[in-house]
Amino acid sequence: MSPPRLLIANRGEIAVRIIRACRDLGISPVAVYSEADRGALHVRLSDYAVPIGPPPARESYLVADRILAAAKATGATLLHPGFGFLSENADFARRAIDAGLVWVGPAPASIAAMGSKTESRQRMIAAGVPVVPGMTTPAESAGEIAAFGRENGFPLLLKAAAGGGGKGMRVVRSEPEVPEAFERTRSEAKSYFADDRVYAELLVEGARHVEVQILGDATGRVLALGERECSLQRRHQKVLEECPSAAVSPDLRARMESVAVAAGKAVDYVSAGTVEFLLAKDGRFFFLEMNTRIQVEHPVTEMVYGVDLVVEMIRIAQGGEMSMKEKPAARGHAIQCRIYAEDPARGFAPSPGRIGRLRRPQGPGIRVDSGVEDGDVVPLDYDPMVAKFIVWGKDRDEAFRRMRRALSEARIEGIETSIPFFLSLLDDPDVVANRVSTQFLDDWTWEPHRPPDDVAAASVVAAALSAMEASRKRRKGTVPEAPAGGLSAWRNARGPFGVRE
Amino acid sequence: MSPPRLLIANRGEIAVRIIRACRDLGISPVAVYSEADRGALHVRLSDYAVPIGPPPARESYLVADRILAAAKATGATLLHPGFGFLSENADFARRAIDAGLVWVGPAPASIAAMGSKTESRQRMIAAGVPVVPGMTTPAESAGEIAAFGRENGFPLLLKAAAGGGGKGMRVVRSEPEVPEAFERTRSEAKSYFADDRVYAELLVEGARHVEVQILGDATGRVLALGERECSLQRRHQKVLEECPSAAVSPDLRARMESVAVAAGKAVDYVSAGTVEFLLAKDGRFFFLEMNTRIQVEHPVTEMVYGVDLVVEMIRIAQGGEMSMKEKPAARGHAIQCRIYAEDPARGFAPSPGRIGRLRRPQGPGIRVDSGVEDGDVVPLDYDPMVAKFIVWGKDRDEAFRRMRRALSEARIEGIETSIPFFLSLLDDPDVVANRVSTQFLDDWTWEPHRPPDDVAAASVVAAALSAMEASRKRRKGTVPEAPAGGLSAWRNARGPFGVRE
Amino acid sequence: MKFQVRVPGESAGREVVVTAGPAFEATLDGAVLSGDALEVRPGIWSLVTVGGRQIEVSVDVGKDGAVRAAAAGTLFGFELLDALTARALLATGGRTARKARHVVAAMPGRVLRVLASPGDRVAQGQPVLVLEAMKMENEVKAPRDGVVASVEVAAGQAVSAGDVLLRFEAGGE
Amino acid sequence: MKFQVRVPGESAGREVVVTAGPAFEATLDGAVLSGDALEVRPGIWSLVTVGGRQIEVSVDVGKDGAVRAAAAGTLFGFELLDALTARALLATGGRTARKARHVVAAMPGRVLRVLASPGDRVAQGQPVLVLEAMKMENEVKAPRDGVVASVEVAAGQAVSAGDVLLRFEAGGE
Repeated sequence: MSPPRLLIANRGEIAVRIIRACRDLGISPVAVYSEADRGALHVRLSDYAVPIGPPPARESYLVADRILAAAKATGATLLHPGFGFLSENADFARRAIDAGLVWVGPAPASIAAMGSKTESRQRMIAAGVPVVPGMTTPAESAGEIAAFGRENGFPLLLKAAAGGGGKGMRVVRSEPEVPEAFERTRSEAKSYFADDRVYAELLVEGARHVEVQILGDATGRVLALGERECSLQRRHQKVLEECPSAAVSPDLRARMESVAVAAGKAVDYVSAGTVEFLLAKDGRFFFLEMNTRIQVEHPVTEMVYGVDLVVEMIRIAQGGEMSMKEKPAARGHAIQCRIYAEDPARGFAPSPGRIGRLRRPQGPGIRVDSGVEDGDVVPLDYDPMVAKFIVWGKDRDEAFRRMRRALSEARIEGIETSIPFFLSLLDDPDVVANRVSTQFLDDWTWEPHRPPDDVAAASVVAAALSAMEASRKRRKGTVPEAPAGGLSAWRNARGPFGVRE
Repeated sequence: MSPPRLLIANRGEIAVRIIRACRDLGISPVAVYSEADRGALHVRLSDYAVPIGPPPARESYLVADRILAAAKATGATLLHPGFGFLSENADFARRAIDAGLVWVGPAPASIAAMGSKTESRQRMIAAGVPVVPGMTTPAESAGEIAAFGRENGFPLLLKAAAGGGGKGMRVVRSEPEVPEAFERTRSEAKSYFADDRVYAELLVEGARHVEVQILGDATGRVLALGERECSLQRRHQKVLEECPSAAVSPDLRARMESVAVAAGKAVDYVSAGTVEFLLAKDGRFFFLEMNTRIQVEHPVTEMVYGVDLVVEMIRIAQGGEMSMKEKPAARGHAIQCRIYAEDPARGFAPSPGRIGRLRRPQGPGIRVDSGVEDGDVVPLDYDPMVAKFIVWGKDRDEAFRRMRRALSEARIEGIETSIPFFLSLLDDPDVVANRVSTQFLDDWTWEPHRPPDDVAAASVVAAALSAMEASRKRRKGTVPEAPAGGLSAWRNARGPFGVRE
Repeated sequence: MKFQVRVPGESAGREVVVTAGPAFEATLDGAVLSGDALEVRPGIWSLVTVGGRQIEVSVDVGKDGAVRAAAAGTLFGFELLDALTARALLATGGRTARKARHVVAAMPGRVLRVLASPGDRVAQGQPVLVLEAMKMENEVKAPRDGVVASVEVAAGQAVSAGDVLLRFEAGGE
Repeated sequence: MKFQVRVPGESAGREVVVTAGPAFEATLDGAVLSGDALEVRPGIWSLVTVGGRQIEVSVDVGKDGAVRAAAAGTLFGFELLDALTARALLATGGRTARKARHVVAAMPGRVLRVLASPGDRVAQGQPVLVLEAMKMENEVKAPRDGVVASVEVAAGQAVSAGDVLLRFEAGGE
């Protein structure tokens, strides 16, 4: 009997993550790929692969018809949507189920209930879950948003109704900013979620983003597996996540977990999901939204609780019970850094391109989830996340030290990455002491990590030795003019000597 | 204040492992290297590095004077010996301490007590620890061994008195084999341990090798951190280790741990150490030997107990207490496969050389400890271990599946490795059911894993496409005759089609 | 061999002189650094100084002498010029003195909106275009005050890094 | 393009015919395999067949046509000969027919002991030398019955893979 096949309607790091869960379950993974991803790692690690269109997501990874046709063509019987793309599209889930596929995620009705931020707010208010003041229906016009702001005060947060994962969000500090912000948010919402509805809510300043992982199965069991601290965000995109949150006491944890379980039960939640809260300075917390899918930062929970969330999702989808009867014991502390292809020295501008040398960190307490290898191309068309470095330590201090070790050990050449950003961030006294909020990074300026003087000198000497070697070889005629090696994709140096900044 | 410096009197994977522990503690690592290791990873990851002589270990890594001089020259104040080489040399430990260094290991007297197999047996007998019948003093001649065999019966196991780690051991099944085996074991003992003393003991056939990890500190606390199953051995060298052992009940574990703690306390043990037992089919267990150093297989214990043993060793050596007051709770199951540079298709002949492409397994539950990167050379002069794949799963079954995933995902090109051996071994029903003994692999013949037919066909097609591409480029004159790429170090193909065997 | 080291943002040049066997000796800003250098593989160097300090450096020297180096978790950027190139640059007044004549795309992407038209007077830092790349909108700002001579791209168009997006009128500051 | 595929241990040859665009079509043993092939980087191929099957193959084709391939965790070894080379081989009677004339080192190492002397009659499988490599003693065995003509190495000597260790007398079986 050949093993069942699971189609992964995604790409990059999360597709590779799901492939690994398939391998751990003896399931055969099926990849889909756009033209930009023909040679991508998620294709090469799969047993089956089907092309689904040109590079832009709206012509490939967002085209439900092509994905369902790929499942049919390869005999896949399960479908995992990953995160982003169609993962929170209730209509797609319904179509997949109608086509006879096992949908690895919650029921379409649960997705729909939580998928519209406005509807989910209404459901949560009805269930007694505290929410932040906000619009109960999407804004028809910039004027509606301005009116909401006049009534509740600024700043506001504009959000895509169909959004999630920090995409399609924008702060509006005063009324004159409303029209441009409304247009931009609508445009991003449309291009990313194919849905341009936008709404506004009050921005609770100085608050933390703390979220609770839940897991439900068909027996009606819903467990909460602790919280994650996700306050460190840039452009409303989480960049570093921790489990547990150093700001959450055992008592607060129990209360947040109980509210999260209530929120899940209110929508008959089955599968892995995340209930996001805003944790105010005074200890009150408000429901923000629920993500009805696996989350980018799920590995920190996995490391602390010893659970494979993606494996549990697949088991539950196959009709099985989750593998635990109660919340497992927590152990130690985990941190994740999202490594993006972006240039901290140029305002975090995207840095797509071909990766040259790649040294991944290794050893005790280190996990790397990545969608690329050395020689792979990071395409322009998608999210710039190239890897997640996840570390575990017996306490937060050990986890921080190990993350510094991981970041220092890593080399990713050919493209720029956010590694230098994280090396500095992890040395910031406020970050070390966990004195952060979701606004923390708005006011934070990246200063490159300063190495010892002899390291700077060594870099000049090595460059001079390289140049001398190249010049010697050129004279001998043994090599062409351009230097050999995989590093030539690096752009010209900028920024002052010593360190790039 | 500059950080303290720790000299690592070792090379390869364990040197890199210790470097990572240093980084986690904010300690600056100092490497030593032979001429064969100038470009090795353990050198490149260190802050200081000192050459200590030509490639043969006896002219470099075994030369105490050079290592102590290197510590002095770099201002190192701590010394970690790793395993093998001088790690269980009490005289070296004493000299390091006399030179003012902090020795990261047990006291020289503890090493000496346990370092001689014959002396340690006497001490254990005195402490009431059960031991296997064996000679109480080293054999002066082959004749003495023959006499012991006539008295206690064959088969015997010949062992280097100063040995450990499976080196310098040999089975003797009958009296005529004694003279040659005595000479060979002496010769290996001398070349590896610079000590040619050899003794014999009765071989308890069908037994398992199960060992207990202990940790002691200067407060007199000695904890046992569970056991490891290490029965799968080839040429008396462990190849696969598990924690816990599926053959050990909670009651047996408690008894073995209590004996191991008694053994440690009998020699005032401080630091990490391992008490090895032979576990007979009837459930009795015998003290084999104690390794007074970190063990190759320590990571499986680390993953199950959430402890960093190397970090604990360094803390304890610095005069601190260990970080736990009692044995931590165990969680899940861990397995380690030792990946050797050897060719399963040719009787596991050594396969040194330059590594081409290297894909390390990644993702949930996987840890890789390795001393090499792509492009690195595996020298002829040392142990052939190039990496350790360590996986954790919530139970033994998940750990096995993840190890299969890790082995399948990995690519190590340019040299042969034991990966194909492990892929077959992990599918063996007796291994899966843990019906093994230390003799298991003596009677086990490697058969390569059979892939689906289309995989074999694809390999031929890809080769033909490569050859066509090369021929096309040659005609165009764009490349020289030899194929490009890093794989050309691979030797010619042998063994039948389809699979190499 | 002698090289000029030019660091962006520093006016004074530095000089590095290297000799190499496998043993190297380098003089940088008058200080001498010597030891043993091994190119482990192309572009990856391990330096062990006489004092025992080990530093691994990944280095990429471009054809124009632009250097990218990474060591101990830090990235470095500078220019390395040999005597010949340095003299040639001196004669033309160097590279950094020129005033920006146009706005180029710093990254590949797609033009979402054009915010300036020919004839517009723009101030330094004013957004002139919005580029979309990797699902983010990125404002492209005017590098200086000036008058727009032409806009070379239209909304919806894909651009590569280095493509000219917009030109300034000569001297229109 | 047409190649002969020779598998050690199989007497009958096989044949593979490939055409390639990025789309490829291959005929192997009469069966047709077609799809899309991408050389991701030198020697690393991703094949996606018409049926959607994806197989990643690492392949190394030596100058002499010897192939090493790795796919789905399995290693493959065979020879790939184009029409020209195959004809040349046919004329000389192939490679595998020759009888071992000498014993070569299968790995680099150091000779620990020599167990045979010129004139000795040795049986197939009998140890003739002990080589030490990577801290292990490895017995080198006679590949066939024969009479030793000469021993080319001495105890303590370092040898490389392929070095001749010992020669047999011609026809001394």
